[in-house]
Amino acid sequence: MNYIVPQSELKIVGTRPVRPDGVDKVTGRATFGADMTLPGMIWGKVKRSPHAHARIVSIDASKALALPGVKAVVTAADFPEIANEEAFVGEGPMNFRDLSRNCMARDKALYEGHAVAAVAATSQAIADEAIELIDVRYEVLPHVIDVEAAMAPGAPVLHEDMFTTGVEPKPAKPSNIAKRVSFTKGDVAAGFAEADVIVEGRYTTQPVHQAYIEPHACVAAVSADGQAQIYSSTQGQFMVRAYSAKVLGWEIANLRSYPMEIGGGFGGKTVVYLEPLALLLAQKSGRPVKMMMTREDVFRASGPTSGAVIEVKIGAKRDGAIVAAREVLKYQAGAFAGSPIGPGCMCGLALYDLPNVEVIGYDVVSNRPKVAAYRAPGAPITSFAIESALDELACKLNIDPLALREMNGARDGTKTHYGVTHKDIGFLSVLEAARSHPHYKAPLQPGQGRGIACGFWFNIGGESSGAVHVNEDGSVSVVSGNPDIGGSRASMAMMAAEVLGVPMDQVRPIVGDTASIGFSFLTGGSRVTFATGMAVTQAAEKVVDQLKTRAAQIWDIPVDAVEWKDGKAWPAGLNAGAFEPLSVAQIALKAGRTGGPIGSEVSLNAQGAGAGFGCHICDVEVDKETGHVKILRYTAIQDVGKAIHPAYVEGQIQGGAAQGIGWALNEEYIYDKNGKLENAGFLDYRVPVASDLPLIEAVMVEVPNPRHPFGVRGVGEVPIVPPMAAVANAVRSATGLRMEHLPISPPKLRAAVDAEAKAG
Amino acid sequence: MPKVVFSGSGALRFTEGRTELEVAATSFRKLVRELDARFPGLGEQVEEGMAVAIDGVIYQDAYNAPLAEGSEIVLIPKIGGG
Amino acid sequence: MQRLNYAAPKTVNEAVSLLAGASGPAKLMSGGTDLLVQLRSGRLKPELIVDLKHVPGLIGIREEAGGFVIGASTPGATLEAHAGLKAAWPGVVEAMDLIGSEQIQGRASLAGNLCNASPAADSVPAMIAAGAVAVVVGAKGRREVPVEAIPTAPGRTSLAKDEFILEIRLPPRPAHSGDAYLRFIPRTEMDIAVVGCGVNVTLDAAGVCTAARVVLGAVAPTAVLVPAAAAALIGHKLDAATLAKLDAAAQAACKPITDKRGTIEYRTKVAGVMARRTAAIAFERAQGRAVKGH
Amino acid sequence: MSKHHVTTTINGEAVEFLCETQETLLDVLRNTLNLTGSKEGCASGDCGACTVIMDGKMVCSCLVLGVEAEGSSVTTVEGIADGETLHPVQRKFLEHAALQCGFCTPGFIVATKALLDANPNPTEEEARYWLAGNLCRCTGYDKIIRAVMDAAAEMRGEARAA
Repeated sequence: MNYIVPQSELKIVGTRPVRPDGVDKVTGRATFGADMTLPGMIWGKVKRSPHAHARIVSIDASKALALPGVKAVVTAADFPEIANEEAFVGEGPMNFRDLSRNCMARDKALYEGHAVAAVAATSQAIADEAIELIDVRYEVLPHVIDVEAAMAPGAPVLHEDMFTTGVEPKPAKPSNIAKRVSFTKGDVAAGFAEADVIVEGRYTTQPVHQAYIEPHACVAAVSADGQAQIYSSTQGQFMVRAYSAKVLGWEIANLRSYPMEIGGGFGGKTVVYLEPLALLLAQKSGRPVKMMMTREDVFRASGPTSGAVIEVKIGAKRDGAIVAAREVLKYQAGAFAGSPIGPGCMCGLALYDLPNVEVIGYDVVSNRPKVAAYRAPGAPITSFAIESALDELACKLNIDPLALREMNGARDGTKTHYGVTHKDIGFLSVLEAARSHPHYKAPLQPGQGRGIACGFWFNIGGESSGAVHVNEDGSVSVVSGNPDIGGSRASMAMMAAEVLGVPMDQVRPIVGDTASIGFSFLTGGSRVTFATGMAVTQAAEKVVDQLKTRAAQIWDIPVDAVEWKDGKAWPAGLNAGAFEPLSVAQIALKAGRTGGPIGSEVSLNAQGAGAGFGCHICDVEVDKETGHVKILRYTAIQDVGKAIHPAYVEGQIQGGAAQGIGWALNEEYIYDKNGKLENAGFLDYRVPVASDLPLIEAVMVEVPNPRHPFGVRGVGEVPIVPPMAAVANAVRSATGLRMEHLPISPPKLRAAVDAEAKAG
Repeated sequence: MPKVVFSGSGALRFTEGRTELEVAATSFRKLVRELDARFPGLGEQVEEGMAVAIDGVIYQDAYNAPLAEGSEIVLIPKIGGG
Repeated sequence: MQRLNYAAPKTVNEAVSLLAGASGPAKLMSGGTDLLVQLRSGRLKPELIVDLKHVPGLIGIREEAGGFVIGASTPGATLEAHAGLKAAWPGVVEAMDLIGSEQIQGRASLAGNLCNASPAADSVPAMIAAGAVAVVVGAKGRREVPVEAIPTAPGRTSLAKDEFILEIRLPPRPAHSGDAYLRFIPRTEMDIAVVGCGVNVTLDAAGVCTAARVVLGAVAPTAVLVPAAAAALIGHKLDAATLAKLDAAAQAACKPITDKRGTIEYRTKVAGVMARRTAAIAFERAQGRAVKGH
Repeated sequence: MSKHHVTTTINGEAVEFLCETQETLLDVLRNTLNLTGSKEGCASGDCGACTVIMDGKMVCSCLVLGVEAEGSSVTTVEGIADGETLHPVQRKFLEHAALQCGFCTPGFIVATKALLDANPNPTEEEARYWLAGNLCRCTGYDKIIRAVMDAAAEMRGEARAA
């Protein structure tokens, strides 16, 4: 069934109802991970390494265990040793040895804040005291923080068994370069030889944290027979179950994982940190255990995304046609391999129709927390470099930056450098919307500047389950397997209500635990409204079929003589008008007599998520004396496919843009010379506050994705891709200064102003 | 026959420099087995770490995806997301 | 486990004897906005917290002999709401108001900000510029101390173990005078000052400066009174040449450090910028024009 | 010295509790009184998720000792609605989709109520500065500010603003 065509007939999809979980969230009743309490519960805390890189010589917990109130201590010795291989558990590839060692350091602590032990005690104060009493002896090792320093010969090596993959012959010596990846299209040397104009740049970005306001938290309980429950704030209850079971060596069936309300994730809650520790402490102590990260723990030991060095070279003809592009990307992975270098290599240039491309990427470990996914992982970094370089090219060619993108922009049939041919994309529609937006033509005052930049993200589908049940009174329950991180319960209920033809408030959506609904890949990659929405839509369609069958039984007519319209069964064909239509409630009343409960669960693996494109327009005012950049006006235009709940689509776009503005101007990880993080808190890790930002206008361009019943494309990732370059290009427009290094913090910008003045 | 395009180093390191290959396969699963037979290790690489685009549509998991005469199949790194 | 005790004395004498009699380290609390953060981080491990807010006179603002007397624990929100104080000493009130969020303003106080002894404390340069005096009480009685003599180094004050600040006194306002405080932060709110500057000037009828105090924050271990910057102003109107001299004098007085919030070079240059901008506001106010500070 | 015995008023009800000195008001609200609407996002006064109104002043409950609540009157997010009837600020947050994950929302609701009690007709800039101590990572603040301005207009008895 396809609902795209009769758009005008949509009654619920595309409207802006109050979200079903809203009242609990404005009254303080919503239950997040840290709000959970179980009878007999005690408190777990983590002891963390004070060193960036150190061999763990010994851990003596005897004094802690002797402290009254301490119920259990765990260290790496309590976890099974896991082989160094990527395993497949339905969540995609994951190196569980690395995951295990990230949850609890074994042999070596690889970054400041790396967990080395955990305790459970009857009060938080006792647990804190016990942490102090655990005696860990370290042999401090030389450390390395920055990506190019980590790649240099002679750098301290984190993993003696890391030999760069993707290079021939296989290196003889271990290094911090986990892998090299590359993509080529055409002949890049020949392309540059034809170019009239070439721009080159070396861009750097700093690691930034997802900075969700809710710190990680969970409560675990384990029965004597090994059956366990875990309640946590996570982007995937099935991920928590699978990862925890793997790290602990437990059977998945023994673990039931409950998703609590989640206070933001943005990719940062797609792995486990505390859950395996809490489960083990609960098992050892025989008591339910609650664990919460402090804000400092969150910064030191979870997230962030990669910092990177990106070298870009782009060549074009005089008229603006790009003939060649070369990009080298060096991404920090943190302490274990696995930066988003793959998408990094693909996304930056995916927006353009380019004949000759070479992209080389490196995944590099150093003594920092292991990176986690963060909105369009890898894409914002590469796009900062590419979109800045394109701005330089536009300046050099004296071409309008939007025109340069219009001329070279990808369209249906464009073959990307990674081989995929674009299909059903809306990039040119987005550019057209940008050109016709009043913002693009609005006058600027002296000292102000305007920048534009674009962004791309694949969006993903994947495994999802959704169930629709008609209750005895005709109300409808919708169960999905995906934590609701930004309003997905509303969109699930809306799609189900649309298919059923019933009012939204007749549908109650919930997020099921791992025993209540079929497997669902985690909430991430902007996949839930697309993939889980597809499962819910299909389940609702099956329910409609059942309702028609039941009505046919009640009327004693053939089922193909029943029509479903406006939430009611209608006799059709020869029987038209013969019976009064039956509502869902009327059919539900007779469910027992017509075959039993009415409901359906659909599990699927959704393919064909439509890619998304965005174009952002940013105006700034620069105080050249202080280097302060004020964002004056911001417009974010994006192809959203079909907006199910437009207000929450706008919210995704506005929120992504705001995070990108933070990334552009102030957010960064700052380390001291000992490899210790100096700004592990919201005071000095400076996310945008309300007074930093203007209203952010979100413009939704709707180019439906033909592979989704309502035309949905993922929307949450794209909006964080363009802002860094949009801001940098606006600063360039205001000052003439090309800021190649993020963040564009006041000291850096003032130094650039002074350097230019000095150079004359 | 469907045509497989090897664009990135993820696949190219198995294919001895080949960038394209025509494979007589009617489903993606058959294609993976065929590839693994031709280039040992590539099948596992595709299964564990790669997504696939068939005529421009990206599939994260595509065992059952039908392949048509002339389909273009591109192997790319698997994509996650925030 | 070491138990942390708490006392909320009801009189000055009770507070002094609690402090004098404490067997271990004791900490005074007004709003607690710095203290609680330091307790939680483990940076401070006192055995006793003495909550001063219940001591009579510690909260409240009164006018006395043409000046203002501000109870040491009076929260910023109360200063902000006091029209008379705001009209007379807008720089001091604005400096206090810049500390943290509205939530912090519900608790944080001038004396707390002073005794936390952060070099970047916003209210301190403004108080010093204003010529504010701290009334200190202790076992040996009562003494009046210029505000600039309270902090001695980051996190350290000149107060004895049994002493605390009872109130802050702001002097009477001469005619044709005005004050201002500006700071530079990377965001628009919620940051610690990278550089702060308080300026207090008196002009003659012609607009020529007759008296000035210029104070910089966050560019040295404590807030610094810069007589050379004041000298650049005295005898002049605020013309371009005067501003240039003021800028140079402010920069010359800086002895900053490079840290996560700014570099030596940046802080020094921005100190000059802040001095110019703050002086401009103070001069406007001294000439009777209401000017928005920050 | 044993635990402190504290008598206070929370959301209009007389409440007694025991606490250690180092327990914050937020700890007491969440762990002792099961009022988990106030959230801990930073425990350093930087995020505002724990905002409550104490004796008429908006404060971060993570920066108040539980023992300081003696004799005071505290309003938490649980006390903003009038029984089943949502406060206009709560209603406007819902209507404007001014929340995504909802974790910062209790702090914003309390802070917005305090703003409109103090200043019924704030400019957008005043609202943004008043709320600068409340971090939201999901929304980019746009819809929050629209909800605040609309709630203010409604509470002033004006027609819908935006």
